[in-house]
Amino acid sequence: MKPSQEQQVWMYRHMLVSRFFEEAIEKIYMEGKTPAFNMANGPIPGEMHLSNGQEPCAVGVCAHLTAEDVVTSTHRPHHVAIAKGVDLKAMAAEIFGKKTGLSGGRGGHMHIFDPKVNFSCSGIIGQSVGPAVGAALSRVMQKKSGVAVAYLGEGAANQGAFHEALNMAGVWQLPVIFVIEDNSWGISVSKRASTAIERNSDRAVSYGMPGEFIEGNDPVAIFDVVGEAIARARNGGGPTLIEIETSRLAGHFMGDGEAYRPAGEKEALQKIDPIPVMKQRLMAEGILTDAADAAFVEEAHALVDEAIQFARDSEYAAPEEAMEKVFV
Amino acid sequence: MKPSQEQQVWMYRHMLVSRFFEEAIEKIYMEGKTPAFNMANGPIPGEMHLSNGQEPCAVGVCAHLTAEDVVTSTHRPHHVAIAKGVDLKAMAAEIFGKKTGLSGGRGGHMHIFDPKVNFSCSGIIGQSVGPAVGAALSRVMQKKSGVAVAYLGEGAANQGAFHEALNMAGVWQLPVIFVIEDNSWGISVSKRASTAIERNSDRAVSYGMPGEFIEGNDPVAIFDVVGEAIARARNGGGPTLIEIETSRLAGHFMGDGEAYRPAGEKEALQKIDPIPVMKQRLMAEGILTDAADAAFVEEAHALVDEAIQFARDSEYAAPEEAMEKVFV
Amino acid sequence: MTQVKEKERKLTIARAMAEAIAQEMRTDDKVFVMGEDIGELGGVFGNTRGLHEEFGGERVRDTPISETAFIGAAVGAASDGMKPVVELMFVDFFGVCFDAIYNMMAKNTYFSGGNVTVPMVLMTSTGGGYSDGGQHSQCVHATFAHLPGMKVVAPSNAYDAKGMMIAAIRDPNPVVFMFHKALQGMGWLGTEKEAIVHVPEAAYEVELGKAIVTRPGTDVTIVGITSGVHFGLKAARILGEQGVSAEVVDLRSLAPLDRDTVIESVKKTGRLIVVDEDYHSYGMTAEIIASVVEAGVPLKAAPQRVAYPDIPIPFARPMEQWALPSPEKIIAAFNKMKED
Amino acid sequence: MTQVKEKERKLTIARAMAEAIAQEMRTDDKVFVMGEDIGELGGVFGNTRGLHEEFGGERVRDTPISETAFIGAAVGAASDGMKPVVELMFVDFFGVCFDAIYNMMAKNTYFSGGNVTVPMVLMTSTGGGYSDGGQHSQCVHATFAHLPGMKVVAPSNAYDAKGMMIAAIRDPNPVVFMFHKALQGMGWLGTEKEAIVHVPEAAYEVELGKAIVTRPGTDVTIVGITSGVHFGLKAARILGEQGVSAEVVDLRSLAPLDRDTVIESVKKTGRLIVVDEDYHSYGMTAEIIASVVEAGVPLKAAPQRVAYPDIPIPFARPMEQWALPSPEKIIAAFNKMKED
Ligand SMILES: Cc1ncc(C[n+]2csc(CCOP(=O)(O)OP(=O)(O)O)c2C)c(N)n1
Ligand SMILES: Cc1ncc(C[n+]2csc(CCOP(=O)(O)OP(=O)(O)O)c2C)c(N)n1
Ligand SMILES: [Mg+2]
Ligand SMILES: [Mg+2]
Repeated sequence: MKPSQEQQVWMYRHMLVSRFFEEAIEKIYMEGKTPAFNMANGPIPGEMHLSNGQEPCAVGVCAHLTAEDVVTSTHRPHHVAIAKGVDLKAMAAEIFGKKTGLSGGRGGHMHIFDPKVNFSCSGIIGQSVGPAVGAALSRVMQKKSGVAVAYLGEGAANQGAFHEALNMAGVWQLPVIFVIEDNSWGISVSKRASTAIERNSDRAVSYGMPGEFIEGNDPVAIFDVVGEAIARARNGGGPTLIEIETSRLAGHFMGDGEAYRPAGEKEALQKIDPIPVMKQRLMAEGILTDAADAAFVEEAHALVDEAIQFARDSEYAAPEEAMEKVFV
Repeated sequence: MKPSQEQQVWMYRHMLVSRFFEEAIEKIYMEGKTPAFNMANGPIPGEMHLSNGQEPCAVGVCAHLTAEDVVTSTHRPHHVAIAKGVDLKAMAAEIFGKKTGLSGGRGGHMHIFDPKVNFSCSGIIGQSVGPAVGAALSRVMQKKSGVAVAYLGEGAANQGAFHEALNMAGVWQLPVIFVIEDNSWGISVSKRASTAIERNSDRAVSYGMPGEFIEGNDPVAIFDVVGEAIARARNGGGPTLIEIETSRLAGHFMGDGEAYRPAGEKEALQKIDPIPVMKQRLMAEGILTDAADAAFVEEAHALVDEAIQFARDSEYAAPEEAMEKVFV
Repeated sequence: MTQVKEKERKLTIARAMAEAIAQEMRTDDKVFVMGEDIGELGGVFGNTRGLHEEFGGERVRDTPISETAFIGAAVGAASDGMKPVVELMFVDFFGVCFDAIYNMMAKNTYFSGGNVTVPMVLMTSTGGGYSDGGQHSQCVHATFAHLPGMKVVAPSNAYDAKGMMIAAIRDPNPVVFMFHKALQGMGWLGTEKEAIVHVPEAAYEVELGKAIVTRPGTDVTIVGITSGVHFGLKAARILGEQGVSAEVVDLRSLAPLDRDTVIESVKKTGRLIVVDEDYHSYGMTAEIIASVVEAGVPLKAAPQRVAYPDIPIPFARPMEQWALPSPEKIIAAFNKMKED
Repeated sequence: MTQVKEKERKLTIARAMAEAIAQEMRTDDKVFVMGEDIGELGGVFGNTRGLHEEFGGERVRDTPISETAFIGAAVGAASDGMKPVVELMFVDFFGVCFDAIYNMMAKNTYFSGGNVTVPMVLMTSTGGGYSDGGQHSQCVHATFAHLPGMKVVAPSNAYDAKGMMIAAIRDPNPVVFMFHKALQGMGWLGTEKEAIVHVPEAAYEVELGKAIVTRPGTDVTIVGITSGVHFGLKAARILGEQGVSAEVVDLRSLAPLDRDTVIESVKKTGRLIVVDEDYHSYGMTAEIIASVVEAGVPLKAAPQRVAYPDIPIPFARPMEQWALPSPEKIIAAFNKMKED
């Protein structure tokens, strides 16, 4: 399934927004944290897991989805949230912990919930999969349209939740796609050191579903393979497991010294940064011009700037509002 | 790897002991529970999971093991414990809850621990696998000999613990064998209704280890396949996943009405009860004579009777001994 | 229990639960049931009996032995418009799936600022006394009630069981519904006859988070939940014969906890005994005592707890029975107060 | 802390833990370490730093993200002659692996009548205050301490951390060793300076199950653990300036719980405030209060608790900081007592 030119441009634009968003967050995150880095300080405290490099996984999948489809994500959710259409201003405000944030600041960066576009996540490794299976079941039972997509890291594929959820999806033949973002690291532990086989997509055999491995961190290839899977799911053809080779251009979280990375790995990855790669390809294929690119870059920056400004300008909830929303 | 005549006889004799033991337990279990069946009553209260029909899984594997090898088992542990050489008297006394039992009556039938032969179990589905992997690791680290064997039911292969432990065993290439007893039922839910594929042994692919399915509930076939796996493990060749087709001749636990079983299933299974089948085979092959069989039967009954008598005759621990052995 | 006694219609808790679920399933097609052996078998403890027959395998679904998956799935389905009623067969198994319960089911509403709701019921069996050993006999009331974001309820009789199950299904928040095996009315588990009471046929709600004075009295307050209530009632009758007027409070809900009802009672009686089949330390008994004393209620004697000792539950009948709470232990606790 | 002050050698808790483990690994080749990122990285919280370098990947093993597997494996290894020290990175993750912890690690000794031992240490980080959100900031002290069969300890300073880690490794029973992130001495998590204290170089044990009076006083007893101790000490100093003599008790162990030390203190002071960063209800604070009042200790005022409210931990700094215990809240609790 090949993306149209329009779809390719959509993917490129969302990759830009995602990357600029992360770059903005990265910068602001460090405010108040120098010279001594203390996670508790600054306008954005706590852990921060950036998605730089993984944008293809977000756009290549979400290009096939509408707001009514369900996406569950992980501790590293920004790129996926953006591609899924989560309100950027409300998400930025959430990351800042502001009252205008998606949850009024109760959740934070690892807990992005936007029911308008059916997006949610969990900071616990492996816990994106069960809820996606449940949402898929709910769609079938309610005879509502829509598929569910669960994102997880390659490290999460060694968590028991993965196995249980995939088996259940296989038994019940639910419209759910499992998307593994294989950035080859789980914090400091490599895929090779933690996973008994090379490709998690081969594990699909255990669940009676097709498994696909997508090389190259390429949005177009992802669009293609995932498109088949989603079409199959929409037509009652059941679940699919997809593993996408991608790259983590940043540390696991901000503050990560990354001493565990083999020398040169990061530089090598930077050289195949998917955004310039895609740009060049779009240029070469005549889909993108310098002028259009400049406009998209500007547009993306404007969106991000607006969201960040909104977040900055917003107020915190009153402290005692912490007591609200435990129950509804 | 073919069993010697001696080994075949060993297997047959232990199947007899196991079956007679269960038959004795079955009878005693009902004492005090009629006319109104109340699990709390009688000399053996609580849940009771009999292993009738699954003896081949026990003997075909344990024929390869010595006391120093480690075996972990499940809520349905008697047959495996017997084949592994757990002290029959102390086990019977444990099942009765007596002071002379393996734990003085603290554990009961789902918690059979005999460190003399490195046998243990857990009543939680899937929790036999992690400890076996750890014991295998311990053997490697201590440069002690011995392999570990984890038993589990086919239903347990859908529990997250299974996935995690097999992956870790695969990554670390540990001397551990995973033996799935596929009796096709998890309480009232069939394998087909709960498992996305036909054979759990195919899941070995996910863990970079060999997977074998053994049909026919046949001790000799089991001996053969498992023997290769154990030899490989002993020689540093890593783990294996084995699934054994077997049959649950009794209910899930005593008191189970079994209305969920398809009509005729039980009768059909009874017809291929592995004990008479093996007896006939041994006879046909001239390994067993009527006289020898009668002697084995008598011997097995004697062992069981002695164990049961020992259990009956033993005292309960003083109630307040409940407070002891929480810590050592 | 202010039930009007039309025609006596005594039900077990098991049947009351099944009836409640069935009635909600009839009026709300979003309600469905998931769990192990809850389909054709009708639940190991009978509380889904008849549902599979009436509603079929689509709405009454047996699952693989994959608690993390199906409870996680219930969270996802609940937030997508459904109202799952899921069963964790024994509460003792919570350790294989607690993240889905306490970090997702219980917290997603908060994490979403109330924009995402998780209207689901997790029903689970508790308790021992029938020699099922240390992994099949626990209550772990406090383990659930300690953690925020979920309601935790546990009825002691069929009337409350039906009303609280209906309230739980209708509640937009996640509710953990604990039922004690010895009260369930399954003959094979023994039967506490006093748990089998009149249950009106029509659907009704019993408000979650409200304790009830099950037996009024003036000399001592006995607070319990599930089996503890029945131990308390038996003790109260014996004390009554000795001229002591004991008030028995059935908490019914662990969270939200109705401290007011307990405090009112102790204000009247001046004496407090708390009974719980869950482990002694860091449990419900401590929470009740602390709640009463921090409220400054004047006491005539030091409060007492009758709880399960801090030991794994032993299998052997003499040891297990010795360790369980009992009317005798409650009376001994009362006598100890007299010495103070 | 009866440490002889030779030469001041101040260590963080992180370094004290790593030193303790290294010393035991040098003298006992059965000791090994397993967990996520505890190898080359030295542990996300620094408490295994240097071990991989010194002992190599065989004895200091990074695991897959499979807590059930590696904790279950630790149980199996411990019962096969090894002494595993395993790390659950954040205590908040206990929900994915608690069965291996509470139903196996904690109970196998009992189930075997003491014939099988499980000499392992499960170390795990607790606590918040640095805006890590509701799945990375919890303490859940009571969740662990409520369940029988495991020791649960939590030091508040580096001296205790080293001595208790050594005692834990040598203990033939399973020990859960909780370390609070804000006390860990990792700059990037903020640092409670008073947790960084003199630590003797030679190996020593601090007995598990013993509380300690960290600051003597006569007017009020403040009981805490980990961060609660430091909140208590700060409050005590402020109260001291106001002429109030506060005694601070550091529980150090949640199980076994040293009720005697607390009771002795309250007998002297007649007033009790319990501080805990864990959730309010069914928590440590209630257990301490109940233990004191059921012992019949005469009180001059109703005891008070300063605990985390029964809400998931909010991310935003103003909400989180508002919800945390603090010296100010302790002082307010004391002032409330004066009104009584
Ligand atoms: C159950 C659980 N265990 C451990 C962690 C700590 N942790 C957070 S991210 C992470 C690595 C995850 O690796 P992967 O799934 O590959 O995702 P990535 O970070 O590479 O995006 C770990 C171990 C957690 N959050 N939850
Ligand atoms: C985690 C967990 N879930 C559920 C149960 C209840 N249970 C006990 S036995 C059983 C069926 C197990 O099926 P299988 O693994 O095939 O073993 P079998 O009983 O057939 O020997 C179930 C669901 C349990 N003990 N532990
Ligand atoms: Mg990764
Ligand atoms: Mg089975």
